[in-house]
Amino acid sequence: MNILTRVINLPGLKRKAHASRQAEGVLIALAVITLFASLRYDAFLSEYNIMTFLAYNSMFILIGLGMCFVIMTGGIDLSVGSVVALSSVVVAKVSEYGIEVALPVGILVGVTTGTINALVITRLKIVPFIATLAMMLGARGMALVISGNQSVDVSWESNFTQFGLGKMFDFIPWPVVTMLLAFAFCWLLLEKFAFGRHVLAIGGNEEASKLMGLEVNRTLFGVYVLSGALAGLSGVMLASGFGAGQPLEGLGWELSAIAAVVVGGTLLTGGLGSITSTLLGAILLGLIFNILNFENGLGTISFSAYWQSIIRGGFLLVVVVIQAKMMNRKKAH
Amino acid sequence: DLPTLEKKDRYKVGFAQTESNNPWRIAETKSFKETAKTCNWDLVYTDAAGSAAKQVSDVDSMIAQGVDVIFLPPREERPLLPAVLRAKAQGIPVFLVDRSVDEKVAKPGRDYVTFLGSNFIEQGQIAAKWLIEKTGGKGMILELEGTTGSSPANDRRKGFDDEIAKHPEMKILASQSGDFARDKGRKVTETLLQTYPNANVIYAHNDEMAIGAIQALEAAGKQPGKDVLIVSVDGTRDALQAIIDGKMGVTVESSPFFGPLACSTMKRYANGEKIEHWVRVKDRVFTIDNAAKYIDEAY
Amino acid sequence: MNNVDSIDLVECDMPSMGALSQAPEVVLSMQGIDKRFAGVPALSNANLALKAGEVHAIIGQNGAGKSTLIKVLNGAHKLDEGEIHFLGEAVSYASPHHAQMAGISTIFQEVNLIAYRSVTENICLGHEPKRFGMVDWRKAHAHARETLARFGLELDVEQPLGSFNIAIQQLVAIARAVALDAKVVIMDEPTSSLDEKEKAVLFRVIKELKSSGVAILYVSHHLDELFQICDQITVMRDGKTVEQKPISAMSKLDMVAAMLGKDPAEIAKGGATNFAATGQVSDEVLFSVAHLKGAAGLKDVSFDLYKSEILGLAGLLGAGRSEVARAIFGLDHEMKSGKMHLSGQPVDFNHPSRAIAAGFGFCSEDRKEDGIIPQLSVRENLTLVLLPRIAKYGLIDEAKERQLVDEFIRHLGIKTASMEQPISQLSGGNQQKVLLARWLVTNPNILILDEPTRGIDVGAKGEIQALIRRLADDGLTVLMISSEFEELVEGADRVIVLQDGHSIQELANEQLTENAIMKAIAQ
Amino acid sequence: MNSHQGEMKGDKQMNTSVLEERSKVPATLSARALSQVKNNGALWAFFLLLLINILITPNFLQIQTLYVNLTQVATVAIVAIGMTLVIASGGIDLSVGALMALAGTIAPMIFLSDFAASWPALGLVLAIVVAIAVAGLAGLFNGYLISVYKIQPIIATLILFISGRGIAQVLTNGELQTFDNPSFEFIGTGRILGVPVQAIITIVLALSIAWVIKRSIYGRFLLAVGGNEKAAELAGVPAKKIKMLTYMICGLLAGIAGLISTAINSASDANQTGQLMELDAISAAIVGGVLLTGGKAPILGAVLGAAIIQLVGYTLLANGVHDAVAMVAKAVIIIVAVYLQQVKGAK
Ligand SMILES: Nc1ncnc2c1ncn2[C@@H]1O[C@H](COP(=O)(O)OP(=O)(O)OP(=O)(O)O)[C@@H](O)[C@H]1O
Ligand SMILES: Nc1ncnc2c1ncn2[C@@H]1O[C@H](COP(=O)(O)OP(=O)(O)OP(=O)(O)O)[C@@H](O)[C@H]1O
Ligand SMILES: [Mg+2]
Ligand SMILES: [Mg+2]
Repeated sequence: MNILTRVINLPGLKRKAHASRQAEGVLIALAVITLFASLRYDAFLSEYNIMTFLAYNSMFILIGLGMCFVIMTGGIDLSVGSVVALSSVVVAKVSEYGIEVALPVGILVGVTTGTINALVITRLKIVPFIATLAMMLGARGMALVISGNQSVDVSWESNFTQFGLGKMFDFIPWPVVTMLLAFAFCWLLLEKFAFGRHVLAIGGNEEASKLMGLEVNRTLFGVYVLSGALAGLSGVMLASGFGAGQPLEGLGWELSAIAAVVVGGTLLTGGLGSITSTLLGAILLGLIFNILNFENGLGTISFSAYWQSIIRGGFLLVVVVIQAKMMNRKKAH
Repeated sequence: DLPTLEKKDRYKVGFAQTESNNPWRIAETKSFKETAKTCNWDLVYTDAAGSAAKQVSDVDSMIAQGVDVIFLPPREERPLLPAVLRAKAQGIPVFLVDRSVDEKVAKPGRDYVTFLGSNFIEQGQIAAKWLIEKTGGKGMILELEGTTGSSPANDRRKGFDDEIAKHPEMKILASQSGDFARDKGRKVTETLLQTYPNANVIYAHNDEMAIGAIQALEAAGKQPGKDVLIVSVDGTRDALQAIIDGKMGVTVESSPFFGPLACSTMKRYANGEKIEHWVRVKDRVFTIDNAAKYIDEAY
Repeated sequence: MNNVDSIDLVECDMPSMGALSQAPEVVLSMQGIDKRFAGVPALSNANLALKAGEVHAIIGQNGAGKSTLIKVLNGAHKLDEGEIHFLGEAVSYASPHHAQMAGISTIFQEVNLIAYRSVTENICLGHEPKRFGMVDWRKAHAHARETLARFGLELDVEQPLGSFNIAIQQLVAIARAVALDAKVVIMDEPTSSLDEKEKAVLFRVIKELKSSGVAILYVSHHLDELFQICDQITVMRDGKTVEQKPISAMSKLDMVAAMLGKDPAEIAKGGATNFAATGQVSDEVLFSVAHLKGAAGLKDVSFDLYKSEILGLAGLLGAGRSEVARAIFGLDHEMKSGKMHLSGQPVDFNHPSRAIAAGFGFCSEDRKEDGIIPQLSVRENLTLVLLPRIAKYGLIDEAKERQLVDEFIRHLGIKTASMEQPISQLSGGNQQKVLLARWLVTNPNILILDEPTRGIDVGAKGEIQALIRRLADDGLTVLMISSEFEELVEGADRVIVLQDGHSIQELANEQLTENAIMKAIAQ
Repeated sequence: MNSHQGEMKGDKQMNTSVLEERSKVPATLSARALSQVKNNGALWAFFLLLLINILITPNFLQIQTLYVNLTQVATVAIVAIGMTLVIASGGIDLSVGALMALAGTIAPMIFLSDFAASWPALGLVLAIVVAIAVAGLAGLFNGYLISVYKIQPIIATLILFISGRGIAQVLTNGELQTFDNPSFEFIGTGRILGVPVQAIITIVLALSIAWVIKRSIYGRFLLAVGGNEKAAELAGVPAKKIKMLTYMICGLLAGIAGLISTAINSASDANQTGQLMELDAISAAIVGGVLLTGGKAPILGAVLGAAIIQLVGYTLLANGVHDAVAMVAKAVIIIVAVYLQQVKGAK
């Protein structure tokens, strides 16, 4: 027995430490950038900027959270951007019945596409990348067909637009409240419920999870449906916060979501991940746009759209290279 | 109850461009940037990269920065409403440029100052009328649509199609999207020409696609301008050259040079003048008669 | 049948075996089992009867169909023909999970757990104790600790499993399977990555299970250990079950004879192992290592390797043996320090390709992780290292490739449908042979073998051992790592004992006995 | 070193067995080709599409239809070949569209320059070489991030996906470069013996790369790295170099495609060239039978996949089906094609 216990204190991967260090890393980056921006730009920390920034980015955070779960299983969901568009279109069509109807309908749209994704992945055994790539095309096509190729009017008479434009206590925009609730839900799901454990287990080793008797398919189902549902919810925000169902919106959102998850330190190979860092990652990426807008406002340099994309790409490069260096160094110790 | 604009020497002006991926938009941005110098503006320029949602967020960041006035070419009619309403609520006058927003919810003179721009439907109509006159009301038409779902595509289609529908001997054989892009316009034309060899007119929603169509025709051994008549909208330099070369029939101008108009309209507003609800841009029609004259003005 | 609810209650009590604890009865029987892969039979008319409270061994050559039989039983594969009865009912499981729910737990040949997750999670996954619908971590950890305590293991259960060595992982896998209140526990080569001490722990648990009426199906190539724990033996050959006898009625020789389908007398002539140190070692130091220090468990290792000798590395799991091999071979280069000399010249490889160019070969211990390339065929796997040498201007000489592959398949008796079969479809032992062939075909000067006979049947093991010896006699120098002290004592000319990343002793000649190694390690 | 021994031993036995081998090889080869046809769901899909078109699409059986499809499929097919290699190495490349734009932008900048005005031939060669080389370098950059920093391919290539096009746009200020340069346009619009040049380029590239993959060490190493990188590394395969090389080849091919696209349009448009190409190329590679887990590189399959996707688009367009519906159809095709392949593969 002494022999056995002697070897147990080997250096190894410490998940908790890893995740929290990652969160710390993103948090520090976020703090530094915020500090820089608040010193440089006058109105950066104004209530107006903070609230509109958060409200707009809530949509991205939602799909980022869903994406985080999917990626933790070792999968990917390329369809979320299109699903947001589809949901926004469908929701706009029912907006006259008020948010009480529209909200569940929007989520249902996402649940449906998520279910189809899950069926294709678990039943037809087609890898997530391909299954959701097809859904990316399919949902976009559906959105255009349903909307008749143009953005769809929402009702301004019902309480529908209140959801996207109104504020709780006249202070926090409802999208932000919704996003925070979704965040709390996802956090609990991952950290406190067996479901989250199974998600991580499957991402860690799907074969083993199967052999250990986990209902792998059921968990995968849950994950893709969750991702779909959050995209659907994001679509509701899009329709109600911008006053239209938009079949062409959401292009490339899946890539921003993936980037947010990765910047948050979640491994694309699955098995490890953090909800908190995903939230922070999404905010960090959104902040770049905000800062570029403020920078242009200073009038000293005006970044064209082209320079903006170069800067965004460059920022992503810096983040992932630093991250990679940290990871590789950790391995060396 | 519109927000007023005080008279100042120098204004902080927001210009929230929708995207910069085609010559027309680039020319529009350039026009605003040049006007900023001549009209004494501090320009706050943003680019929404084709996303209506981001454009709203861009406007929000301008509001946060406390601009005096916002020029907004809304990417789409409806999704930009919240931005217009929020700017108004923060006391910032908004001028819509080149596209309008849904009049049911936001009205000029109440929620925003005015709309500066052309009439996309009318552009389609003008193109159709020219065509009808030229062909005597006969023609087999292929239509190259703009980006599916975008308002110029929808309007230019509506204006054109409605006019054509009045003439029984004109028929739109096929109508497909070429995404406002030369390459896609070429590919779609190549395919449609195979299926409809009898087509003798091509109506493109913008000049880039029209140029693509010319290339497709030439590759298929047909003579653009003779075998197939080409009608388009925009008035780019390449299109005017094509008209001069006899490859294209007409292009209806859709001018991107809004800067000077923006400057003068804003000055009028600051002076307390009442602004009409639609500051119309006079769109010219370029044909073989005047193309050579205007080609140096084109972008 | 058991259901999930009762699993939640496990709480580490010994499974209560009320009905089963009486006179042994057949709990599980398999009759006339046929299984074909793409038309090629892997099992034909296999039969098995398993009684409560017995440990039943299945033995057979590589590719005889042992693993397939087990996979058919627990639902990992669908059988083509035949019947399975469990507790008197005809059963057919859709997956190992279903079998497990019904009371048949399997510990697979390759450790199949989740390295990133904690020990607790690996034990409790699928049946976490819950409070208000949420996982009750306190209880879960306690449960994990108790479960492991039965194996005499005290681990920090909140650590990721991957931070423990493979033996611990194997024991955790066993603990998990056993904790599920199983009536039948299947173990496919459970000891292949355990050392003596750990084996003892495992055997204790097996005996405990047995006494509480659990039936155990046990697959192993280590015939000696069968005598310690088994009651019944079933011998498989070419997909058939050719013999079933109580172990008392069989000698090791009988077993080998039955496996090979030969006459015991004929086998007896050959001797138990084909390893015999010849003692003709030159005194020319071909390669030397001084104060080698590297990743994880490697702290200070020095030794000399003489030309054409077989040098053994002994030690417990985690002593750093594999790390020595990896460090020499140019892996984990960033973390390495120390000096190495080849024929007197200082060398330091930063990539395996450098080591290979200098005449080294390294057959690693982890077949699945850093051995086979599953999508590629036997041919492509076998010639991977050799490739640059049978190519001109970057183009492969395919005729030569085929010819060499053909030769080695025959030479090593690799059981494969053709050289174009994907290696992933070969049995574990045959995969190992292909990997060995991958290096032998390059004709290296120094060959490092990390557990070369792991998972290889006695017959082939003997052949491989003999082959290694023959090559050594022809001038090949071998550094061999093995957890089987017997193999080291018989096969190696000298043995270096490692402990905790240090080389602590050298044993040679008459000093070299199993006892001596054991004593050195226990220091 | 006695490593020659093995070869010598081998040589001796070769004399005896090589004769039988010779006679066996062609037989197995043709048998394999046959079974490939039988087992290839994509090939069936392709023939089915042809049949449908012959039945319903007007003027389908014309040589011009073939040329139209050949010219339209060329760029996707070329990029799909590169994508197949990258996927076979276990990765993915999102940046191909941006690299097309980059190459397409750089070439005209060079042959429209003053230098090229005085040295037209040299200017043209330089334009083509430099443009393709820049795309190759960008691919190498991807490969470097992926193999040295071990950044996930999807993220590593996302960087150039985002900013690669931006670089091209900055170079031209986003403006179109129109040109009139018949020798350059020949890549896009020329014909050799009546066959469009870019079709010939595609076929030559496909066949030569397929041959290289099958016969060369690089090909074998690529599949090994894609199948199990750790194992390959341990067997002395220079995995990093192989990966970098692979991404570089993918970049080079994207560069060639970018030039073709620019040449056809007689204009370079940094904004539009190669837009959404990554999706088309990935779809083509997948329909062509590449495994996302790596270890398989069906080059000709990728070309076939591109042809199928092209033909689907052509069919729908020619029959007046709108873009939106075409998207849904494409989605279904991808799923069906991949599913059929898996079913066939499992048998
Ligand atoms: N998935 C598969 N596809 C095709 N053939 C297979 C597959 N799995 C096993 N086989 C074949 O079935 C035969 C029996 O294999 P099995 O794994 O049962 O052997 P084993 O007795 O467990 O051998 P070992 O001692 O080497 O583990 C082998 O010839 C093997 O090649
Ligand atoms: N890449 C790695 N990262 C972290 N730890 C490692 C790594 N490789 C090995 N270890 C740890 O270092 C210890 C020394 O391992 P090593 O494999 O050398 O032991 P060994 O004596 O060869 O035993 P075994 O028989 O298991 O191979 C192991 O217990 C293992 O857990
Ligand atoms: Mg086995
Ligand atoms: Mg080891």
